[in-house]
Amino acid sequence: MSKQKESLVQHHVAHHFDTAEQEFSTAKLGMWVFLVQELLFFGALFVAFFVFKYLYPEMYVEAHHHLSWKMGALNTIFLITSSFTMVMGVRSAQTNQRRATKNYLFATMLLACSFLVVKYFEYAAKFHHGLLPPHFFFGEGVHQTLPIFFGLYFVMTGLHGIHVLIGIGLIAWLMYRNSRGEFNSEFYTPVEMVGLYWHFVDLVWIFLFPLFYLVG
Amino acid sequence: MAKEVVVESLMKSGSFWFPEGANSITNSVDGLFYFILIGSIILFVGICSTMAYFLYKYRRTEANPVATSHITHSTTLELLWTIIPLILCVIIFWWGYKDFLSMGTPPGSALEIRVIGKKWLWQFEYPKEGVKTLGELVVPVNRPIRLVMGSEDVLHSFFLPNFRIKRDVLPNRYTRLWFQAERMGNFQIFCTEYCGDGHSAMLATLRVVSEAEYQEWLHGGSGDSDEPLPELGKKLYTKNACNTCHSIDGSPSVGPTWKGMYGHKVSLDGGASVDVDDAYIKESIENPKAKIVKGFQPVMPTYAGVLREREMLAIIEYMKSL
Amino acid sequence: MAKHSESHHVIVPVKTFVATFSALLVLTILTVVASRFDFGSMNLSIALLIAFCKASLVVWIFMGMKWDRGFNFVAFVGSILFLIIFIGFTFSDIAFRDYRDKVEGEYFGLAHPVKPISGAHHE
Amino acid sequence: MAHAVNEGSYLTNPKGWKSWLLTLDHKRIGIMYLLFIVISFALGGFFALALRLELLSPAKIIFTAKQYNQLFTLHGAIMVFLFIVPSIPASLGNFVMPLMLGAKDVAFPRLNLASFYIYVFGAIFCVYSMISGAADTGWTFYTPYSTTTNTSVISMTLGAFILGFSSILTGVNFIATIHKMRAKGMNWFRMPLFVWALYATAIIQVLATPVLAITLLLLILERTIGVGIFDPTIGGDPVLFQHFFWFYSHPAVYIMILPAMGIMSELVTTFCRKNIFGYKTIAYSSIAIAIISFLVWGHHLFVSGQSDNAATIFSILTFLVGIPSAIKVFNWLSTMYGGSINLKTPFLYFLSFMVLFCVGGFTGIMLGALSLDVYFHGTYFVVAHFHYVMMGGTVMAFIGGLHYWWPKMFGKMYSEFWGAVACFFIFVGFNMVFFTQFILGAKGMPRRYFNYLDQFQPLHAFSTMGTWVLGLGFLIMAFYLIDSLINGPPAPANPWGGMTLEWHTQSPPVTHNFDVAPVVDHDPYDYRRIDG
Ligand code: HEA
Ligand code: HEA
Ligand code: HEC
Ligand code: CUA
Ligand SMILES: [Cu+2]
Repeated sequence: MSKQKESLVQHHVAHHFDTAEQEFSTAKLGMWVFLVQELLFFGALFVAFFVFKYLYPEMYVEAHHHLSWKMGALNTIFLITSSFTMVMGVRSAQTNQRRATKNYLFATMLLACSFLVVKYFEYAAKFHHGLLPPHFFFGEGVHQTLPIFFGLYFVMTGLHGIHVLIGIGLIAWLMYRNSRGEFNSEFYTPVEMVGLYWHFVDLVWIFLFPLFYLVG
Repeated sequence: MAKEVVVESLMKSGSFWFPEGANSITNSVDGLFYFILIGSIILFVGICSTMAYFLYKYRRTEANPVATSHITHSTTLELLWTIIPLILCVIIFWWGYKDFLSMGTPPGSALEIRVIGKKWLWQFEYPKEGVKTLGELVVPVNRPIRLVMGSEDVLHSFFLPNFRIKRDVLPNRYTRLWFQAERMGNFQIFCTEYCGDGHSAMLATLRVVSEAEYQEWLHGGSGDSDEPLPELGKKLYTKNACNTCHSIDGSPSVGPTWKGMYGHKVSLDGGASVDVDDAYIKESIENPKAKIVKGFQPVMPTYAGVLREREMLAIIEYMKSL
Repeated sequence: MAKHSESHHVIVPVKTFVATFSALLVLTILTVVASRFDFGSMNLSIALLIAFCKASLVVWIFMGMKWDRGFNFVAFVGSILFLIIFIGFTFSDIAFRDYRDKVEGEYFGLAHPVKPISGAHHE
Repeated sequence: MAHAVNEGSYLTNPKGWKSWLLTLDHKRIGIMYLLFIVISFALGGFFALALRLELLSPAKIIFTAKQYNQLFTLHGAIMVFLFIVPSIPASLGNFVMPLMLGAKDVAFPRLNLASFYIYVFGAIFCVYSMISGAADTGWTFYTPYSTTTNTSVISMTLGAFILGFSSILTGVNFIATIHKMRAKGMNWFRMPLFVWALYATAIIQVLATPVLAITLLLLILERTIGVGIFDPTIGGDPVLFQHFFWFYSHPAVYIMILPAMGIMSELVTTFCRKNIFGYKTIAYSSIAIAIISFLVWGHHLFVSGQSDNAATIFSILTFLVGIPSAIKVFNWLSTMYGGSINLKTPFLYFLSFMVLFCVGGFTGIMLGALSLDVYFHGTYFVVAHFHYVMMGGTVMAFIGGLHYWWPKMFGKMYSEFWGAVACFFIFVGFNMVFFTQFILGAKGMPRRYFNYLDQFQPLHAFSTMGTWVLGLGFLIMAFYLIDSLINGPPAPANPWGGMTLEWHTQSPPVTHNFDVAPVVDHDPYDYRRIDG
C-alpha cells in the first residue's frame, strides 16, 4: 500500500463472511454481547455496594461527605461531553469526514485524560487523609466500618478508571488508523465498536457518580 | 471426667443408609429420603429397563437396517413427563420445607448452651452455671436444647449425624440449632465446613445423659478424678484437641512436637530463648500469644478458664513422660 | 441478513445528538440539585431514577439502540434483568436475616461481633 | 462433497508448527484446546488418584493434612476451571459447531485464538500456584479461610480469573457465530441440537462468568489491599462471598452439562438412525435450563446462615431445573423407540450417561429438599452427587463425543473392541468409586477429611480400589486412541451415517471446511428423507 498522505486504504471483507454487511452486523452483535458481560462485571460490584448500604446506612452518609461532589460533577461533565464527541466522531466517519473524525476523536481523548487528571487529584486527597482500603486505612471517622466504603470506592472507581485508560488506548489506535485513511462510509466498524465501548464506560460513571458522591 | 467415652458407631447402628436417629425430627427427614429414593428407583428401573428393551428390540441388524418409526414428537407424552415430575417436586419441596422450618424453631423452654468453634476444637459453655467444656457436650435426655453458636476465626459447621442437623458457625454472627435427644448415649460431632489443616480432627462428642446425671455433672460431680496424672494428661491431650497441632512422636505439625520438649531450651520469635519448665508451659497454654516459638504461627487458641489446676498438672506430667 | 441493511447505517442528524447531550447535562445538574435537598428515604430512589433516565438516553441515542433493536436490544435489556435477579435474590438473604442475633451482650463475645447498624466507635 | 482434492486436509495445510500456533482456523484451535484439556484431565485425575490413595487408611499414609488439602483443592480447581468448563465447548464445540452450521469459521477467528492463549496464560498461573505452595482452600475459596491462609491462593485465583475471560470470549464468539454465520436455509429450527446446547451454554458463559471474575478479583484484592466486604473483622460479610461465588458456580454446572446434553442428542439420532423425538422441546429446554440456572444458587447455602426466606425460594426454584432435564431424558429415551440402534463405542457412552446422569440428577433432587440438604451438606453424599453428574454426565458425554467426532477430526478409525473394553472398565470403576460414597455420605462421613473414623474404612478402601479400575479404563483408552492416530485405518467422510453438515465434508475436513457452500432445505435429523 502506498504511504501517500491522502491515499485510502481499501477494506477487504474477511474470508469467512459473505458480505460487508454481515461482517459489520456480526461485529456489532459481538460487541453488544461483550457489553452484556461488562454489565454483569460491574453489576456484581453494585450488588456489594447496595448490600453494605443496606447494612450500614449511617456509615455511608458519613463516608460520602469525604468525597467531593464538585469533582465528581466535573468528571461527569467531562465524560458526558466525551460521549457526545465520540458519537460525533462516529458520525463523521460515517459521512467520510476524515478531518472531523480526527478532531472529534482527539477531543474525546482529551476529555478522557482530563477525567483521569481530576481522578488523580481525588485519589491524592484520599491518600493524604488515609481514606484508603482497609489494609492501609488510617483516616478519621466516626463509624468503624468506614474502611469498607473506601475499599468499595477504590475498587469500583479504580476498575472504571482502568476502563477509561483502555478507552484512551483504543481511541489512539482509532486515530492512527484514521490517519491512514482506513475509515469511510463503507467501513467504519472499529470506530463504531470503540464508540459503543466508550458510551458504556460513560454509563457506568452515570451510576457511580450519584451513588458515591451524592447520596450517602 | 475423662472417662473413656465410647461413641456410638455411625456405620454399625441404624439402617443401610442412615445412622440410628436420636432426634425428634429424624423420622420425618429419613421418611423424605426414602420417599424420593423409592420414587427414583421406580423411575430409574423404568428408564433402564425401557432402554434395555429398546436396545434388544431395535438393534441394528440385517433385518432392521433403518428406523421403522419416524415419530417426531407427541405433545401428550411430553406434557405428561413435564407435569408428573412437577407434581412430585411440589410434594418433595413441601415435605423438606416443613421439616426445615421445625428444625429452625426451638420451643421457648429450650435449654440454652453456647458453642464456640475455633481452629480446631469445639468449646461449650453453660451460661447459667458458668461451666465450660472442651470437645464434650453433655445434655439431658428428652429436653429441647438450643445451641447458640459462634466462631473465633473462620467458618466451621456443627454437624450431629444422629440428629440430622447441621449449621455453619460464623465469626461475625450467631447461628442457632436445636434438638431434643430421644435416647441416651454418646454421639459423634463433626465439623463439616472446611477450616484448614485440622478440619478432619475437629471432632467432639455429644453425651446424652439422664436428668439426674446431668445435674450431678453440672454441679461438680464432674470434678477431678484421682487417675494418675500422666494418664489423665494423655486423655486430655486428645480430648482438648492438642493432638490436632502437637505430635508426640517428634514429627512437626502445626505446633511444635511435645516429644522431648520438657526441660530443653526453645528459641522464640525475635531471638530470645527460654527453658521449657512448668511456668512456661502454663503460660503457653493460658496465654499462647505471649511467647511464640520460632518457626511457628501464633495460631494456638487460649485454654485459660478451660483447664483446671489438676488438669494443667496432668498435661505437664504427661509432657515430661514423653 | 441483508434485510436489516438500511437500518445499520442510519446517519443521525447532529441535532439529535446535540439535544441528547443537552438533556444529559440538564439531568446532571438536576441530580446535583436534588441531592442538596433531603428527601429522606427517597434520596436514593430519586438519584437512581435520574441516573436511569440518563443511562437510557445514552443507550437509546448515543449507542444507537433506537435504530438497532432486535437481538442486541434483547441481550442488553435481558442482562439488566439478570442483574436485578442477582440483587433481588441476594437481598432475600441480606434483608431477612435473623437480626435478633445482632443484640450483643445477651450472648457471649464473638471474635468479630456483628457491627450493629453502623456501629460507631464509642459504644 | 468429499471429492479428492490434492490440497490435503486442515491438518496438513498449511504445514509447520508456526502455522499451528498462529492459526485462525477453528478446527486447529479446537484441536489445540483438546490437547490441553486432555492434559488437564489427566493431571486432575492424577491428583484424584493420589488423594484417594491417602484415603485408603483412616490415618496418614503418604501426605500430611496440609498436602491432602492442597490435593483436593488442586483436583477440584483443575477439573473445574481447566478441564470441564472449557472441555466440550472449546474443543469439540470449536471444531464441529461451524461445520454444523455450514460456516467457514467462527465469527471472530482472531478472538478465538486469543481466548485459547488466554486459557494457556491462565493455566500457567494455576500451574505456578501448584509449585509455589499450592492453595489449600478447596475449589470454592470460601472466605475468611481463603483470605487468611498462607498458601498461594492469589496465583490460583488469578489463574481462574484469567480462565474466566477465556470462557467469556468463547461465549461471545459462539453467540455471534450462531446468530450470523448459519448456512443458507439453516433457520433456527434447522440447527443441530448440539448447536442449541452451545448457544444456551454461551448465554451462561457471558452472563455468569464476569461475576466469578469480579469475585475472584475481590478475593485477590482482599488479600493484598483489603476491600473489607468479605472480612468479618471489620464488618464485612463472609456469606456474601458465597452468594457471589455461587451466582457463577451454580450456572457453571450447567455450562458443564448443557453441551454434554447437546452431544447426547447428536449421538442418539445418529446411532438410532432416526429423527430426534421432540426437537423443539429439547431445544427450548436447553434455554430454559440456562435461564433457571441463575435462580437457584442459594441451594449451596442452605446451612450457611442465609435467611430462611432465601432458603425457601431457592429450594422451590431448584426443583424447577429438574423439569427440563426430565424432558430431555425422556425424549432421548423415546428417540430410541423404533430406531435402528448401532451399538458403537460412542453409543455405549450415551448409555452410560443415561444411567449415571439419572442417578446424579435424582440425588440432586434430594439435595434440593431443604431438610435433607441440612443433613447431606458437606458430606460425601454431595461429593458422590456431583461426580455422578460431572464425571458420569459431562465426562461420559465428552468421551462419547470425542469418539464420535474422532474420525472427523483426525481421519482415522479406532478399535471398536478396545473402545468397548475401556468403556466397561470406566463404567464399572466409576460406580465402585462413587456409589460407595453415597453410602458413606448418608452415614455421615464429612467431605474434605484427611483423617476419618475407623469405621468408615472398608467403604473408603473399596472406593479407592475402584479408582484403579477406572484408571485402567482410561489407560486403555489412551493407548488405543494414540494407536489409532498412528496405525488407524483411514476414516470415510461419514462413518456413522450422520445427517448433520459436518459429515458432508471429507474426513478430516479441508481447511476452508466445505468445497461448496452448503444449502440447507430440511430438518437436521431428517432420516426419513433418505431411508423412506
Ligand atoms: C454437571 C454438574 C452438575 C449438575 C448437572 C447438577 C445438577 C443438579 N444439582 Fe448439583 N452440584 C454440582 C454439580 C452439578 N449438579 C456440584 C459440583 C456441586 C457441589 C459443589 C461443591 O460444593 O463443591 C453440586 C451441589 C448441589 C447441591 C448443594 C449440596 C450441598 O452442598 O449442600 C444441590 C442442592 O440442591 C444440588 C442440586 C442439583 C439439582 C437439583 C440438579 C438438577 O439439575 C438435576 C436434574 C436432573 C434430574 C432430576 C434427572 C433427570 C430427570 C428425570 C429422569 C425425571 C424425573 C425427575 C423428577 C421426578 C424430578 N447440587
Ligand atoms: C470434572 C470434574 C471432576 C472429575 C472428572 C473428577 C474425577 C474424580 N474425582 Fe473429584 N472432585 C471434583 C471434580 C471432579 N472430580 C471437585 C470439584 C471436587 C471438590 C473439591 C473440593 O472439595 O474443593 C472433587 C473432590 C473429590 C473427592 C473428595 C475429596 C474430599 O472431599 O476430601 C474425591 C474423593 O474421592 C474425588 C475423587 C475423584 C476421582 C477418583 C475421580 C476420577 O473419576 C478421576 C479419573 C481420572 C483419571 C484416573 C485420569 C486418567 C487419565 C489418563 C490415564 C490419561 C488419559 C489420556 C487420554 C484419554 C489420551 N474428587
Ligand atoms: C490450633 C493449634 C493448636 C492447638 C489446638 C494447641 N496448640 Fe499448643 N501450640 C500451637 C502452636 C502453633 C505453638 C507454637 C507457637 C506458640 O508458641 O504459640 C504451640 C505451642 C505450645 C506450647 C509451647 C511449646 C514449646 O515448644 O515451647 C505448649 C506447652 C503448648 N502449645 C501446649 C498445648 C496444649 C496443652 C494444648 C491443648 C490443651 C495445645 N497446645 C493445643 C498450636 C496449637
Ligand atoms: Cu472446623 Cu472444619
Ligand atoms: Cu448448584
